[in-house]
Amino acid sequence: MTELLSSYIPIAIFIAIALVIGLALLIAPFAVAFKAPDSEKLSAYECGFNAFDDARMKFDIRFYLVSILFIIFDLEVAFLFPWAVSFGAIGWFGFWSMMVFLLVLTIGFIYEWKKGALEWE
Amino acid sequence: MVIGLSHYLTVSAILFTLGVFGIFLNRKNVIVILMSVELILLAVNINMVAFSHFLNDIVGQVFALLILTVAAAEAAIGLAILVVFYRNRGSIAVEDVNMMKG
Amino acid sequence: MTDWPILSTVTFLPLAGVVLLLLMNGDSESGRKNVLGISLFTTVFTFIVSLVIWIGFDNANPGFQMVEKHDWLGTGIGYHVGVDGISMLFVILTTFLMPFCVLASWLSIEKRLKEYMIAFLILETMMVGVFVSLDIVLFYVFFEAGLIPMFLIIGVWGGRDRVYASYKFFLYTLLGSVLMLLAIMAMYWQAGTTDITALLAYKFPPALQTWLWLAFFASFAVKMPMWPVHTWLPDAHVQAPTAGSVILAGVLLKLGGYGLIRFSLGMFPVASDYFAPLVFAMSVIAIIYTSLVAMMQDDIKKLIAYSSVAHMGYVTMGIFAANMQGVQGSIFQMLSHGIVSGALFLCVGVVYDRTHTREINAYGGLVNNMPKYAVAMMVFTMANVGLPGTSGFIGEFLTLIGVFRVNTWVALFAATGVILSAAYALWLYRRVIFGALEKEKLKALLDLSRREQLILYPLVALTIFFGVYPAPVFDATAASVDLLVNNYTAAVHAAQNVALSMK
Amino acid sequence: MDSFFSTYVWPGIIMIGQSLLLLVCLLVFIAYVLLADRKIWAAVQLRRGPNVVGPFGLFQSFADLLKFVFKEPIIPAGANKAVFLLAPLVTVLLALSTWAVVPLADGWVIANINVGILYIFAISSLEVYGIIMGGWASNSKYPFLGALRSAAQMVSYEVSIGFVIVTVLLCVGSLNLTDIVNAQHNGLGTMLGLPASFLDWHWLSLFPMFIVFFISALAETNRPPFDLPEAESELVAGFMVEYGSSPYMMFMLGEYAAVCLMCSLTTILFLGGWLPPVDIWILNWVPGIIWFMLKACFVFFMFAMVKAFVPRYRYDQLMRLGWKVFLPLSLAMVIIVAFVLKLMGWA
Amino acid sequence: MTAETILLSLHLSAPELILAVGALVLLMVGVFSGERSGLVVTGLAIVLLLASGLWLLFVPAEGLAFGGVYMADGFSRFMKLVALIGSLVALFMTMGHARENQLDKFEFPVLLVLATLGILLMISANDLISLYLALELQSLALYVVAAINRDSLKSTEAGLKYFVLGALSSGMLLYGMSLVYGFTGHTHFAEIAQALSVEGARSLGLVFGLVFILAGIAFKISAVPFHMWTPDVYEGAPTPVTAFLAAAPKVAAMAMMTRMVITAFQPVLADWQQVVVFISIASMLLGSFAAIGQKNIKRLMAYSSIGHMGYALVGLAAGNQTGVSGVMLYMVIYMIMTLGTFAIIMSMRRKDGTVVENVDDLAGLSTTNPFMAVVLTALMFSLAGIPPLAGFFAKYFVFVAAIEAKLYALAIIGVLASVVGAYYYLRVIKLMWFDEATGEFARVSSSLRLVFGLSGLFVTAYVLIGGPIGGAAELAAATLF
Repeated sequence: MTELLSSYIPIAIFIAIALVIGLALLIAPFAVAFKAPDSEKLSAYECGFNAFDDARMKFDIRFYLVSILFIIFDLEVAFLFPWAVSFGAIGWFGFWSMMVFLLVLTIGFIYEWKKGALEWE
Repeated sequence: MVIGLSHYLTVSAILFTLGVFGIFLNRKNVIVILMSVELILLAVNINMVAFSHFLNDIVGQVFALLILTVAAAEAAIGLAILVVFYRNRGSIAVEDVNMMKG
Repeated sequence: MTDWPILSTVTFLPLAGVVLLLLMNGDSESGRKNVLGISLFTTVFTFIVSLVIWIGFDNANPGFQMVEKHDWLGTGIGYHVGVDGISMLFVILTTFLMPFCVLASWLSIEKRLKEYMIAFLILETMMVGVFVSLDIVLFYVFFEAGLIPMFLIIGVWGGRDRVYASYKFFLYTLLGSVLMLLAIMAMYWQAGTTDITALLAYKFPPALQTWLWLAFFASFAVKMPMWPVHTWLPDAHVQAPTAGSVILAGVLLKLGGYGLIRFSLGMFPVASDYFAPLVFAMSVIAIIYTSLVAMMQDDIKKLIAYSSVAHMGYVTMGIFAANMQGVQGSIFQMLSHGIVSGALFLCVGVVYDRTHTREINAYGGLVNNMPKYAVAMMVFTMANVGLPGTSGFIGEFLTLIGVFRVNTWVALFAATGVILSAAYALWLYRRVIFGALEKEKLKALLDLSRREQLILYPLVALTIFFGVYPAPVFDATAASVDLLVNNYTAAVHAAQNVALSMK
Repeated sequence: MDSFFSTYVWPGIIMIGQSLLLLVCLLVFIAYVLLADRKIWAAVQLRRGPNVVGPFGLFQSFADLLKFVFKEPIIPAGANKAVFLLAPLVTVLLALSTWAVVPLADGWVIANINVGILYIFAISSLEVYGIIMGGWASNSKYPFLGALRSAAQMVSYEVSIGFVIVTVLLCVGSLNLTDIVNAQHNGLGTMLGLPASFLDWHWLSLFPMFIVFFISALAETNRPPFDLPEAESELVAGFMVEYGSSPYMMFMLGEYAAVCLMCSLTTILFLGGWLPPVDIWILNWVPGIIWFMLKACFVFFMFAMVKAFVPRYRYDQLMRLGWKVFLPLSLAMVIIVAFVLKLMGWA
Repeated sequence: MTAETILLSLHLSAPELILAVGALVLLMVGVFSGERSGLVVTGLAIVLLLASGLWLLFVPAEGLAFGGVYMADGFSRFMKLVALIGSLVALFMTMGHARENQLDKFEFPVLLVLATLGILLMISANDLISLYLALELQSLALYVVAAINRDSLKSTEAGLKYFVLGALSSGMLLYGMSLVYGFTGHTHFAEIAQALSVEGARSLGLVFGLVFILAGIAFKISAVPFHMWTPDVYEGAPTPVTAFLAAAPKVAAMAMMTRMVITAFQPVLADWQQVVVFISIASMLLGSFAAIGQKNIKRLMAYSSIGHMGYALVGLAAGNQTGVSGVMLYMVIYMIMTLGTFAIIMSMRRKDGTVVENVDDLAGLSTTNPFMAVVLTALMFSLAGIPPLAGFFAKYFVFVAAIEAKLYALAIIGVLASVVGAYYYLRVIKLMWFDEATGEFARVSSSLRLVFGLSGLFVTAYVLIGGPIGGAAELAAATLF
């Protein structure tokens, strides 16, 4: 356990330092820069108009669909990783198991394709 | 301080409790409920992995991986249902999920 | 002849009638005639077939006869039927009363006659089934299944408050019998069988007997009905159509009595002995209290209903006297009451069909234009009172003797019931039949029609016949009752000896 | 006390030193990558590009840094302030932290963990959060839509990147990045009897995957021709519309850090990392870091050239390319590679 | 894994394989032949279910498959056949009624086939992992199916509620599983049992795990106190979907629970028995009392099903072989009664096409549609547990088991609750027979009439055909011990 963890300590230190740098960059202008906010400056950018309504509006359902598809395929990759790493050790049984899995996924993929989930406009 | 099994279990139990309370006490938004569900599953995964490590048995980690997958599928379906519900109801506040009572 | 499954035939013959009825169209006028014809034919035919049982019955054999036994539902539940002296006559009584029910419904049932007849025929199967079952689960199935048709009969074809009455009837009886169901399961678990013959031979441990006895008693007491769980009966009687009341009083109440003899007395002798004082107390209260209540009634049917409760008090009393006279008297009393109270309800039906009221005050002076009716009713009233020479006398007298041998005081109190019953029955008779024929509506009433004569006269004849010559009944029952009483006494003595030796 | 120092303090200080060194080098490198990007683009368009600050404009990026820091930081009135400021921080932090596991040469790595590629894959998947947060927190329409598009685009291509990595893993059998590089010592070339050379690297044996990876990397990092989230004609500057001053710079920094990472990753996965092109003593004598830098710079040069040459995609074309071309292609390649490996007994 | 073991595994799991492969093929058939292919796909799905069932019936194969995570034995065979019948009938009922609830999409039958696949796997699951995956396969398909009428607020709300509480229950189940895994070190049922039978293996953590697992499953069979979703989902989901939900998944969840507590947790019987007894009593009581005031017949059936699960659990609480066979029999009879009742509920449409769902709408049915009234009467009496109908025997066998296990209090409360329950079943009968008709129903489609006709025939004829069924259940239950 400790051995495993110790290999991650450098990462933690690295991230901490990166955080410090990032924070420094973020805070710097607030510390040093000239500030004179007014309401025009602080209003949302809208090509010269005032905003009609809240910007957090309904958006195209496709974005949602894409994210769902992503989740599914990304998880597929999560299964593929260990499979690929131990590919040499698992023999034909392992190979065909994953092929069946991929087949099921492909069928799902074809379904999505035919249903038009991948179409934009 | 050595981090032992009981620490993992405690964290997981706390997360689990938070998740359950999140589902039952939350009165605002259905999304919060979905997140609570995920929290519960995460608690389970912590348990699984911790046990797996301390038992020196790989099965727990396999289980955790499968749980992750299923959780994703579940979240996808849950959100999809939530979207259609929103389309019909125009709101995802918990107190608006009230067509049927009794 | 011996190989023919006669009991099953009698039990399920009415279902053949049901099948025939299902194929009929009962809506038209001719369809109605056909329905009635088929029903009557089925019931009469069943009765005739059932007489074969009596003819083939061996009076000297105390055990079960004409037994049929098949595997049925696994887990030890078998299809096992047979009759002995205790049950055989009840079968006959049931099949005997059914044609009268059909006749009584000839005109009075105006709507949905087909369904009505179907319900009755199913009910007949269930009732016969109860008496012939020799498997305790089979018994329970028939016992409970009877609720369904009766519930519908009261609810669909009943009077104004039929819904209330039918619910009350159903739930009271169901509540009682589910406890019995548990007891049945416990017996099965204890004895490993559901066969009644085996269970009769099995000696249940006394502690368990107590619980089983109570559970069975809960069911049978409701069914009998015994005071204080009798309140469903007046409602059910009042609301049910005439034929329904006849069956209710004539047969369904007997299921309880039969059950007490067969199960409580036969299987749990020690507990029966232990609880006998309780039963006596309840019976005495039932006899006196319900007789008093009966006197206060303005509704003819209700009055008869309460009198039934009172009469059942004699029956329970006789049964738990647990001697030859008591048990035989109870059986006789039940048979007689089946005929007499059935007949009384038929009498009520006769006038109800004409005037559509059951108020006692609405009647009076019927003797003037309905002499035949008055005579018939008089015989039944006398039988109900227990006048010597009618069948009612024998049963009451024997039970009282039986109880007297056990407990004088009980017999004494119970005997006051005879006087009370005379009071209310005769008062009823006086108010309805005698007096001046003043009410306009009544003046136009016609005397008994052919059909009604056909219904009432055989019953009159039987009432008197058994009052004068009860031997056929006693011949049939003697052997079995003797065996039962002997077993009972032996078991009780054995238990007492055990108890003594423990001390 | 002595052991305390030797077991905890000194290694700690060394780690901090290493991290600082890498980060500083990285940031400086990014500064010049930025400059190179502009210069190459200018050169293609026959311009000079930035050439005022310092010789050949070599200090341009540092001047920009100062400029950003002294600009007025604006937080729009309708914005969710905390999230608004958190977004650039997250972007930068994630983009930088992936570098902790990248081996610049044999052993030159902050943390040589055994699941390096998984770590990179995981952290770079998180980068989309910075964008979503920025777009949402601005509470303005353009950033919102820009963020959505950007997120959708990134996740779409991440799928094919995942498959590509799987094919590499099939050949290597390890998630450790150093192992991946070392596995390219022998490959297609040595099998044909040639000495170890650039022909052994994965770019040849997995050529289609190399292309897919390269293009997906462009899309994943929102580089042209897939820079739709910030398409000026449609969405002004995408999710960054409301940002100014150093938060804006941090987005840019994060973006270029991600670009550099992708270049290094391409190098590691397909171009043999720090391995010399041909296994002869003279080339072996050159330190690995040089080879690594050269290869990474070459890949970046390709990035820049693509930016200069290729017209921007339409959004639907982009999504179609990702889902309907790359995904099936890479999926098929996974199957083919696995099958071939198994059939030939190579794995 | 050698080739033989793989082939053996595939042979053992052939019924599932048929469904799995078939579902994928159906999906492709559907998606390539366009949106209007619903009916064709439904027909094909029925063929699939039939094929799977026939295989089960005629190719008896028993043993462990896939390294022990899948168990094919007499118990699974029996329960699978029952569940398949449930799915088949539910699917059959949707034919001709698909249009009005937007069920005419080809995805609907595919989802049902997938749910059925999950159901079969649940019944066979012999390992915590395979159990969880099977359960989720079933649940995920059902969440979608419950919300399948996308334009109906009720349907989507039902789907949402079903999903949220279902997900919560899965979470609890999993948490329990993780604890059980942690404290026994195994996920395989037999190994768990072995680990538990060691002296002192029973720890607090394990008991917690057990309780969480039981709670999770209690959700799935809608037992009190985890029943809240049932009435809403039953009411909201399209009726054919409700019919499905009420039938096969309940059978499967009960089978799963039975296998788990009997094989894996037999050594800690005393612990789970208390929980099951409590759940059972609470379900029976709530099912009886809460149903009394219901106006919507689907809600009524929901409470009825809660109650019935309580009765079925009586058998499980006994924890002996009689109990298990009682549970099995109970589920068979319950399922057939439920399907028949829902076929009738689906027939409740007025002549102008409006669908009615109130109990009061049944008033006077005996005059307007005597056949339906007779069948529904039989079904209601059967649900109430009145002999000689099938429902009585269902109750009889579970209560016998309870008595055998000396759970007297449970048995007494159970029968008393059934009396209360009888009250609201009687209300339905009363409406049909005692009250005047308020309106007539439209002609009932022949497929529905076939379903409820057969169901009515079953409950009345059980006295004749019950022997072989009971015998089969007993034999099947014996394989668990």
